[in-house]
Amino acid sequence: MKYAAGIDVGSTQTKCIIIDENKKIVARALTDTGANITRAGERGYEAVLAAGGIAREDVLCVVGTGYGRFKVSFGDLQITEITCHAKGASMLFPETSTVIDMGGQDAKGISVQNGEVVDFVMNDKCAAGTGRFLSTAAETLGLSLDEIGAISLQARNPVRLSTVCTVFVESDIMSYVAQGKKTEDILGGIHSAIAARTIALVRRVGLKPSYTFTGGVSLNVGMVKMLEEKLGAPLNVSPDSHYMGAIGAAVFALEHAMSAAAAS
Amino acid sequence: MSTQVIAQSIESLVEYCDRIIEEPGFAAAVAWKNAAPKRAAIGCFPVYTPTEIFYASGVLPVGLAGGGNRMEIAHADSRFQSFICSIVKSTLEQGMTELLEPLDGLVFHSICDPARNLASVYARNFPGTPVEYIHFPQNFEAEESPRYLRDEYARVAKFAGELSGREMTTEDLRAAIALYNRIRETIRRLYALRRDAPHRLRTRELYPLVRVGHLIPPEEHAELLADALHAAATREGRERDRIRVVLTGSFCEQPPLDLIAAIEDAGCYLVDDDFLLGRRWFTENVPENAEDPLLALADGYINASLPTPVKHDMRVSPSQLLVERARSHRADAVIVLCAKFCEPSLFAYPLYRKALQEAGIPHLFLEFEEKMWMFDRVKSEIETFVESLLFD
Amino acid sequence: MDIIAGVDLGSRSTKVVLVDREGRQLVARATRTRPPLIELVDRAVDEALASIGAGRGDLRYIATTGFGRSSYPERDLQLTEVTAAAYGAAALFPDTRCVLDIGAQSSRAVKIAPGGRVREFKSNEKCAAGAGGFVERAAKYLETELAEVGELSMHGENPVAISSVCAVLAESEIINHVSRGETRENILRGVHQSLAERAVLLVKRIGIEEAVTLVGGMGYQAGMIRALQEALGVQIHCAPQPEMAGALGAALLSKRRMEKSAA
Amino acid sequence: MTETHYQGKLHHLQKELMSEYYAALTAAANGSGVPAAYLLIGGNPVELLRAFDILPVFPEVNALQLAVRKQSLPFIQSAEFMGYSSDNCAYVKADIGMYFGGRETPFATIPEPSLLLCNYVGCNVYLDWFGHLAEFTGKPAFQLDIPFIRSASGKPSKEDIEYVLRQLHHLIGRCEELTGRKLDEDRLREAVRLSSLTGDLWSKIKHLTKRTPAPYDAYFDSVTMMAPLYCLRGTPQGLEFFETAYAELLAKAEAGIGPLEKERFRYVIEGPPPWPHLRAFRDMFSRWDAVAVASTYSTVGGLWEFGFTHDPDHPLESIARHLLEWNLTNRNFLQRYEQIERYLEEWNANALVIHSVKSCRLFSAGQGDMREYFTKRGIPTLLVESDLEDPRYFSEAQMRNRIDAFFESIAHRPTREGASV
Repeated sequence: MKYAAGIDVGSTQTKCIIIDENKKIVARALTDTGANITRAGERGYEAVLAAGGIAREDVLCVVGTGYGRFKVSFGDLQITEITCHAKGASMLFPETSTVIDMGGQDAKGISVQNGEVVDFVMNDKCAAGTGRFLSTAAETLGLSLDEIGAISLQARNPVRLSTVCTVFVESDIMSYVAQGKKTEDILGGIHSAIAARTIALVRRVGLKPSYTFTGGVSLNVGMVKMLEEKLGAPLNVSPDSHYMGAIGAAVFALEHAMSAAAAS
Repeated sequence: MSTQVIAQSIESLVEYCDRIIEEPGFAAAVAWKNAAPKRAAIGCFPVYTPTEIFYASGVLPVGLAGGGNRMEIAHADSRFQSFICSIVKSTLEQGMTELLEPLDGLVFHSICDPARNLASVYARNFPGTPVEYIHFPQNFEAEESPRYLRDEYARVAKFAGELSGREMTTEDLRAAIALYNRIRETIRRLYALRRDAPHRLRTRELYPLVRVGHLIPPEEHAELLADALHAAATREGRERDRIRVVLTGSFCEQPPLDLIAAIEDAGCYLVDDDFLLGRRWFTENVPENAEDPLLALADGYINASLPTPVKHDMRVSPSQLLVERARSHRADAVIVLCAKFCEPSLFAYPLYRKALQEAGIPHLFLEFEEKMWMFDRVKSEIETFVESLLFD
Repeated sequence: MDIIAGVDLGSRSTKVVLVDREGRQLVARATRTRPPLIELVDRAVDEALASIGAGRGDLRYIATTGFGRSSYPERDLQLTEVTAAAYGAAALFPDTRCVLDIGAQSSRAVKIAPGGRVREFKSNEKCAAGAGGFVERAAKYLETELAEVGELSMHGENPVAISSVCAVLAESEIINHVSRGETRENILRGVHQSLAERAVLLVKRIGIEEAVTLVGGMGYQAGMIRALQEALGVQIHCAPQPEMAGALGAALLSKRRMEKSAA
Repeated sequence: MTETHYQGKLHHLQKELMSEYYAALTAAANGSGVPAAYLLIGGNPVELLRAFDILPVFPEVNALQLAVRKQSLPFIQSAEFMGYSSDNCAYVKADIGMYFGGRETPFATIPEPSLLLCNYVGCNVYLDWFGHLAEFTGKPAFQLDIPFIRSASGKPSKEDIEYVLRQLHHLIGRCEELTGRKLDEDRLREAVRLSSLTGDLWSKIKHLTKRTPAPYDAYFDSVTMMAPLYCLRGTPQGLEFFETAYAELLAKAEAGIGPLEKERFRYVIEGPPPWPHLRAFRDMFSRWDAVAVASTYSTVGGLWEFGFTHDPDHPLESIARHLLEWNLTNRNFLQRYEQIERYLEEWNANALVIHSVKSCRLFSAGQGDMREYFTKRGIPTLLVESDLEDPRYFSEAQMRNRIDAFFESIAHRPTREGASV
């Protein structure tokens, strides 16, 4: 069996995926990017090879993506994560027309047709309203990132935030705490504010179902629910959603290997 | 709808105004339109808009003052970037959420670059809504400027007449000028009352009384203001130990009502402001029996109107006028309250700053957005400022 | 004993300073801010009193400052953190003419009169915020203890440039530097320099006057003080417990109010 | 990587002529006695100044020169210390900071203005700019009010033209007072004649990029020609420059030589360049073999390629028309859509890039709508944000990511050449 690999070197985590010739995911690895991004790609690659018990020579092609894509020096190609997210989402959910991606510092909307990017938008220079916002909120409330989504679902009277600035959300939260607001209502307000901002962003490429939700925040059940409510449509979410860039990169790797083989 | 509110307390008048201001559907304009044939309503940014011309043409001028802090911008920020002021976006958002349906047309003018581009963007997105644009002369020294503006007004009158189906006569315009003169006169008296006895009329009260004039017919506004003047003049109370402040910078985008209250609650009497110049920009009455009332209006803009950062009259120094205003109002301090991203207003500040420092008048610079919801930060700045003037 | 308390309810930590009728500081303590705030203040004040062998009966006056200043109903006086820190800095270093307060979320430069009255102040703009939190995050990326940051920064030979004013985006610049293999020392010195540059912009807006006193938790970091000295070109005062200036100022201003009302 | 920065004869001549121009500014600053008028680029009436031998000074050109040389930030900051907001136009701040910092730049000492001629042409911020210079310095100012184009036809009304003409007569009076001599109508006609020839050549140069490959980059190389277009228009030197430039670029076009080794993408670009990061920005396109075949920015000072030409027989009328109608900034936002559409079609481009700058709201406010408009029409459109003067608003990694993704999406399938470094 021959394989192809995708390596997504993000600012905090490196995600690696190996697929086989039938585009079936056979191994995944999630590692911290850590202080040495040059090594992060290599480290992640080693981890995913080990996870799948796959030999390096059986991998036909490696594609790097993410902010650190240029550091995947052993890779055959580098492709932006925007193109890769579209590709990955279309492989897992072929009916995908719109990809909503929420990562640590970026939020993106990608309009997709047959796995290719038709149009895309990203948040502007300001990192307001991204995943980092949620982790700051969690920290301020003394909770872990994993639990806030579920708690937000309990909100009965969600508060209104005055800012989606990650730095200042802390003081908004503390003001509400000082007013005695319930934790779930504060979290409800936070999720609602970010969902609204994300949808306003994605609207620029057109809100066209079916939607696929990718990136780290897609693991947050509260955000999934909030987006679905505001969009009035279900979201495709896979447990692998946050590997989507790596999956897309792996698919590109496979296609590249096959077209190279066909050419020779 | 006006009879029930006559001769009431300031509190009930203000409550009435608050309700109209917070109601997003322009109900008063709709009612006015439906009450007689050949009537229309038009939306405009209040600053310097020649409301008389519209009203004389059977068109109710409705002030566009943004979406306030209850509106969520969901569509408009796909058109205008994050560094564009709120009011441009919320006005477009109102259009995109069909809140401007009751208006038969829109008029924009040359106050700033985003407002000008908004005219184009609006026209493109709503091809069914007639949009007009007024160029206000920026050369105040050329003798042809009033004549030029007069022709511009004539063009706008024609546009308004097409909306209502009624062509404006000279008599119509004279009557409208007289009516708006009455309104402005009463507002001037209310402002004087607040200057002389700020405990009788809070700015949080005066503000909605004036602002509601952008939403209701002028006859009704004139009555309401007269009632308010009577009620305020006879009000009880004593002046408190507070600092007297002149507020400047918020002539276009409007601060939330709660922000005005927050400034007062932090220990200030606002004794003058530049809110909503639209109804009181003339420094004196426009001649009511002028042979050419259009020219009289145009001449008023060129030669007898208050300065703002969107009017570039090289004959006067706005910063010196601010200093004089602070002195004539016996103000302890000036608060420069600028709308975030409002370039004209932000550009005025360095000039103000220099002039105020030279005059020895303390000042505080603040920014706001109409969509602001929590005021802790701003309040804290104002409290510090008040503390710095009170403690030694 | 007659005791006056100044309580600074900050978004991260709550500080209590107790002074006697002569204005001498008896104790200064900090605790993490956690809701509910009323209980938090009660407990913090009680613990401070207990630490010097006093009790509630000795407390004559209590002033609050910080974001939560109005949430404690038992207060006699409330002050903004700017006013409080100004009086605190003036008490610590009487020649202070300019106070720099670099906090977790916002920073301020304050020009003061002798004695502590605020003459002019300028807070950072929204998009240049988050100094304290920023350093914490930087430490995390560098897998470094916060306590070591100040010292490590002193050893940076070639500080990196960090240009983004937004704390969140500046983090990605740090990540970039990390990925290029920059040393922790150089990065941390770069962090301090970028914060100092922002502080200079604030100070210059009100016009710099000597002497400058740094208050707030950043004062614990030697590298921060050096960066400020270099950027401003003046000597920076900093108290051993720099984050207590606000609570101290609140207590001292309370003392004055009491004397005034007694007189 | 291909060589992206072609340096031809025209670049050398530009340097030489601009040095002479800056030397004249320095001489004026040092008391040469030549009066200097500050004016703005948009559809400027420089021909009128030529007739009086008044030296034109363009604060915008000075500001952008500072940015290109990475000298703008300290000046921007010193303006911010005066109270200017971080949200104010950075051209203004850099200029005000430089003015009150001693008017010394690496390229010239800028003379004090003998006249502040505010021909603001659509940009309200410029009214503030010149107003502030007037208030801070007490120097004489002249407000030349140019009514904005607001008719459906995109034409000025007869009242507009009449109004501007009358003001031009007042301006002549002011120049006569300033120089102590009467307007020499022959000299005015001569300046307008030179402008007309220069404009024609510039128009021809613009049309050369209709060819494949385009012989030069209509954004990054056009800016080399823009400074002479403003600072030297209406002079024999200005004409000479454009004769040289046209001959050189025509020869390249005939020989089938472009600025890149190969031309893979032809795009239209809207918005001013990020001056402090011009080279980095250019490289982001070059690595995709993408060439700008037209740019709206190169029409801020005048829109010659659609048929405008100065008329020596009606000098003032043609100056008035130039100010009102034939420059980008005084036209309304939807006219810009039409302009871009013409470029896309007639210049045979397949993509639109919008560089949205925070400083200039005249350019930027509403570009999201522009993006929406062209995307809906099936034109691949990318909007990126930074600034034209303030180096703090440029994030290289973010910018590059967006540009890479954009060309990847146009290329459909990334190829090895396309995606590698």
